[in-house]
Amino acid sequence: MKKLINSPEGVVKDALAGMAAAHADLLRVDYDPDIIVRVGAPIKGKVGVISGGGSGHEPMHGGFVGLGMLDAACPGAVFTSPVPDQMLAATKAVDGGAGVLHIVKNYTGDVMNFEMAAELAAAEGIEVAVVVTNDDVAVQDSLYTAGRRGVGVTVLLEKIVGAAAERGDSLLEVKRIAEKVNSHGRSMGMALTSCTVPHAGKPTFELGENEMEIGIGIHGEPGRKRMDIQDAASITELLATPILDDLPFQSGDQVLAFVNGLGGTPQIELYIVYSELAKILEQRGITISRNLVGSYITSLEMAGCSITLVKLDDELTQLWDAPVQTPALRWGM
Amino acid sequence: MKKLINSPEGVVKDALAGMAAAHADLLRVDYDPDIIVRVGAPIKGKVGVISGGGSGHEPMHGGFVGLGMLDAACPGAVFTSPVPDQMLAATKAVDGGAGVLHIVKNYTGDVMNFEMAAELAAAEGIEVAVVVTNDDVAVQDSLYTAGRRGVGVTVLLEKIVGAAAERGDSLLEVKRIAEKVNSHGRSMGMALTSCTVPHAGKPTFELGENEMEIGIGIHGEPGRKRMDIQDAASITELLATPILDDLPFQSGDQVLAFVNGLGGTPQIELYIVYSELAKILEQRGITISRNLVGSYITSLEMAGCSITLVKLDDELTQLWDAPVQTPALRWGM
Amino acid sequence: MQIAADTVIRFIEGVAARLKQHRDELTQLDSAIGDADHGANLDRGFTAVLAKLPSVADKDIGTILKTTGMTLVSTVGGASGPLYGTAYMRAGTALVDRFEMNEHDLVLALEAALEGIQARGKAKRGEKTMIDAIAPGIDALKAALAAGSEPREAIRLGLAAVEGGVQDTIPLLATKGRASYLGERSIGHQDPGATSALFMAQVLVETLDTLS
Amino acid sequence: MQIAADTVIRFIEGVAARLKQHRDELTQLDSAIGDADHGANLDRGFTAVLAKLPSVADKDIGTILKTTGMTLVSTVGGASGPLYGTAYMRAGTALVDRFEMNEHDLVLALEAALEGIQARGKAKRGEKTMIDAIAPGIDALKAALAAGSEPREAIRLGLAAVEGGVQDTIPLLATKGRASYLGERSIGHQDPGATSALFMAQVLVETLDTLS
Ligand SMILES: Nc1ncnc2c1ncn2[C@@H]1O[C@H](COP(=O)(O)OP(=O)(O)O)[C@@H](O)[C@H]1O
Ligand SMILES: Nc1ncnc2c1ncn2[C@@H]1O[C@H](COP(=O)(O)OP(=O)(O)O)[C@@H](O)[C@H]1O
Ligand SMILES: [Mg+2]
Ligand SMILES: [Mg+2]
Ligand SMILES: [Mg+2]
Ligand SMILES: [Mg+2]
Repeated sequence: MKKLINSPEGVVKDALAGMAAAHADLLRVDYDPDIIVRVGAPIKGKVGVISGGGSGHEPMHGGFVGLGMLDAACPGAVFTSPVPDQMLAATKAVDGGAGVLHIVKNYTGDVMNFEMAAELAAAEGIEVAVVVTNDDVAVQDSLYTAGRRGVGVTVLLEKIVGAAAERGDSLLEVKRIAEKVNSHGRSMGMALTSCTVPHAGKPTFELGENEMEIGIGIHGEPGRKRMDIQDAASITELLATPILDDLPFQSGDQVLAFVNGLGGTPQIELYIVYSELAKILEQRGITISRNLVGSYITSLEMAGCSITLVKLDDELTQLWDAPVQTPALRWGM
Repeated sequence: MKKLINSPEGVVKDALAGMAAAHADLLRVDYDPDIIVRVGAPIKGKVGVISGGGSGHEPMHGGFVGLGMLDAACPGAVFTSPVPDQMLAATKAVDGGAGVLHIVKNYTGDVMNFEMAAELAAAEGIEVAVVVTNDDVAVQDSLYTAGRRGVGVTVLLEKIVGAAAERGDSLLEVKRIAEKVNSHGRSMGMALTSCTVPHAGKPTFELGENEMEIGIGIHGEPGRKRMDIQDAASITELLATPILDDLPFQSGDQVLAFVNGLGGTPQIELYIVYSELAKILEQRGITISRNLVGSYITSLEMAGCSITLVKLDDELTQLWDAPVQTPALRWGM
Repeated sequence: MQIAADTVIRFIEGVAARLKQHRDELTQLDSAIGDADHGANLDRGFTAVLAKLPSVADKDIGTILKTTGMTLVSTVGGASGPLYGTAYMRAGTALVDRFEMNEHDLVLALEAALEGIQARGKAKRGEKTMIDAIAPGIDALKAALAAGSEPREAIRLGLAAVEGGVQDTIPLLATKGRASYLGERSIGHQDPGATSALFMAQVLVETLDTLS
Repeated sequence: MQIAADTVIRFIEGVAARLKQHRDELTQLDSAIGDADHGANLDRGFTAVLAKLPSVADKDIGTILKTTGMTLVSTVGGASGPLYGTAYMRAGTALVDRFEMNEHDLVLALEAALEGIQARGKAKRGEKTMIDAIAPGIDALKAALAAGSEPREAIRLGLAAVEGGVQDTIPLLATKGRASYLGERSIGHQDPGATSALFMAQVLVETLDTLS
């Protein structure tokens, strides 16, 4: 295992120390329980927005703490949901009296740990609302399973919902918008290589010289199928088609298109995928009215990409365009 | 070779198409010769600032085209200096009558191609000034050699100098500031893995399971020495010490600290390196007054990092803080 | 059979040691159908529990188990943190203020633990989770006691059923937890959570075997 | 020896084919002490030159060579683009308006080419570059002609000197170009640019050999 780390045990704390040192203007880091909190939190009268999840997906979530996005983030161990103590501490740290939204990615562990935290927060008299993202079309959705995973939509949702909270929307309203983004968004990913969990010390799965995994998640979980590698146009088609068929997206739709790198894929390749995606959407009469191309929800050093599409209307577009000032996303100010 | 590309031949054009599609609000792409030009260029009375180099270092340079940074970028083939036709076309496209600055990284090919372009531009009556960055302390500098390479300082210089041009500084003044940034900056990098040039199809060099290269450039050139891998603290020390000794940086200095990923290294590891760097500088009494942590000057999918330090004074700090709006760097507006 | 509070402490110490020893094995199993953290998760949790044990050394069994559960909840994370955490907390609630218990109390505590896991995780048998190890074990233990087996013998039969349950997870298609994302590809792999439950059961039997 | 414009065309076509054929070999050499693009660079450039050749098919040697050089400058990039581009342009300038040349003109053109490379790249002999292949070749060719050798023989002696020069780059420490960044580690590797110069020299000799 070759990584720029001091020890598998130290990864999360050391990275948090780096974030704290680099972004003191935007956020502070508390330890035990570990949380990343926006400077100036809690903001009186503003709905607090928090999220969290295992580490290893940076910049998500800590890199999205700041004006117009998250008020706090809870980083778990690598690929491990944070513990309720973290979400409780974050909830308290950002509660400005208007309630707190928990943005949870749909994984059994995340859902349960956030649930316990919400119970504890409620017991302390803080109003908590929850949105669970579940946008990954690689996973079959059913009442009898754990359901679809939350992936790329989470990033876009945190931005949009953060803007709603920033302009003063109520908790009910913020939750409505969160649910709208989630229901309007779908994602799918693929990997060219596995990642290596620091504690495990070796790749989670082995891929042949010529193979790729389709339908991968963001935790190095193996995907739905393994195939021979193809060119960028074919791979983009493989990812975009199930997304477009699932919602379904239709001719005339405006979308926010997000091409995401998984951590080990350079920007030049993401632009190639974006170019192919733009062609596919144009053929279907779908307009990309906003886009994001970069590595924002990653899986350690995994090479690969994911595509996320969110159907936009005026409300969501306006919230997407609103100012944001975080380590990883910054515009409008 | 596993990459998200359509073909080795198509890499640069396909990525340019993606950039053009994703960033139509900031830039346009012209083909044959390939250049990326800021929307609204040329700006009358403003010094034009252009740069260029081989592709494979994204977001550098194309991702830095926009308000407050570059007016145009010239992308060569992967790891190959662009041709004079590109720099000539870019120079003409951005010349607003106040002259054009060429930012050139010190590589034989880049220097010669930019030189030929400057001769051609001069023949067409455009005033051109040149700054050559050469900040890589891994390379011994001497009158009798090709000299030090230009690496990380280039990114910071483009931002600072772009701000000077944006506020209306003259070509002479812009060039003075450019030379100041270059002379105040030093870098050094290391690799955990090689990269694979698309045309070559296999890794430029082979590193053992347990090895790293110290003093690597950004073109997959082998470094100065190969060593057993060490922890992040030791690696940071190995990179920072020669930088700090070279200028030399001194107790009481304020610096802009830049921890850069080489393309295949995720953000979580860069923050760990940044945390170690902050400790080392603190021990030496050097204050990090500004920082940048991310993958901005890359070497395809190479895993590894580089560290750049630029000594700041009020002038440079103010220019660093000035608004910038490009695909890759954006703040202040 | 009389089980005292210090036996429970030894059981928990034993679990911590056993899980540390098998950490990489659990992580390996979790690599195949999960995210390669189950071993690290439980090791981190039980290491924290070990540090807490001195503070409950002279407390009742309920307090010991509840402290264990709360510490797991606060340090493990992931799916197994809330599940095992709830399990130990519920078992503790079933044994509140008790400094000694017998085999029937043990059954009640194990049933409470399983109910806690099911309440938290909403899974039932046959979904390829730790439940598929724990539930058959409790069934076998209860059946043996009802049939008049010696406690020690009944507990060994319970362990055999846990072992069988773990084996039986291999052909199952996962429908809960992270392994469910693999669909058909989850078939043919042993569930990591069921395996960690087996380690706990082994330590339980071994600890009780040392009682005179 | 009379060399006509169409022979020059055939020479350039031959160079394009030879470089394409040895593309990966050049890239391999450039991987060891550079950035793994020398083969791709020259192949891209000479492929573009091939496309331009029809437009100068009936032109003088100077125009053919200058067009070749300008096309290389416009399509190769890197270090080799300006260097080979300048070389061909200077050779063309030395042969402007000529539809035929002899071995002495060839020497003048080669000298002009080398001067162009040195003016552009500021390197001298012994720095582990293409100069270390070209310069000894020109020296040997001139010496042989001065000593009264037949042109064909002199040219072959020149080629042998180029081959020797390429071999001699192996033990050199690079002080110019990208290989210089390796310091001592550049020692022991053959220079890619010297090798591509050798391919051009081989094609030159082979093309002239076909002349009756
Ligand atoms: N809903 C559930 N009910 C019961 N057990 C579950 C459930 N979901 C997952 N598990 C158990 O948790 C184990 C995985 O734990 P762990 O790897 O620590 O968490 P995570 O899946 O969050 O990484 C699985 O092997 C399975 O036995
Ligand atoms: N200053 C120089 N003078 C002469 N030849 C040089 C010089 N610098 C580099 N070269 C030649 O160029 C070759 C490399 O060409 P190429 O790989 O195409 O360019 P780059 O080094 O820019 O990638 C070297 O092998 C060397 O022979
Ligand atoms: Mg996990
Ligand atoms: Mg090159
Ligand atoms: Mg797991
Ligand atoms: Mg090269």
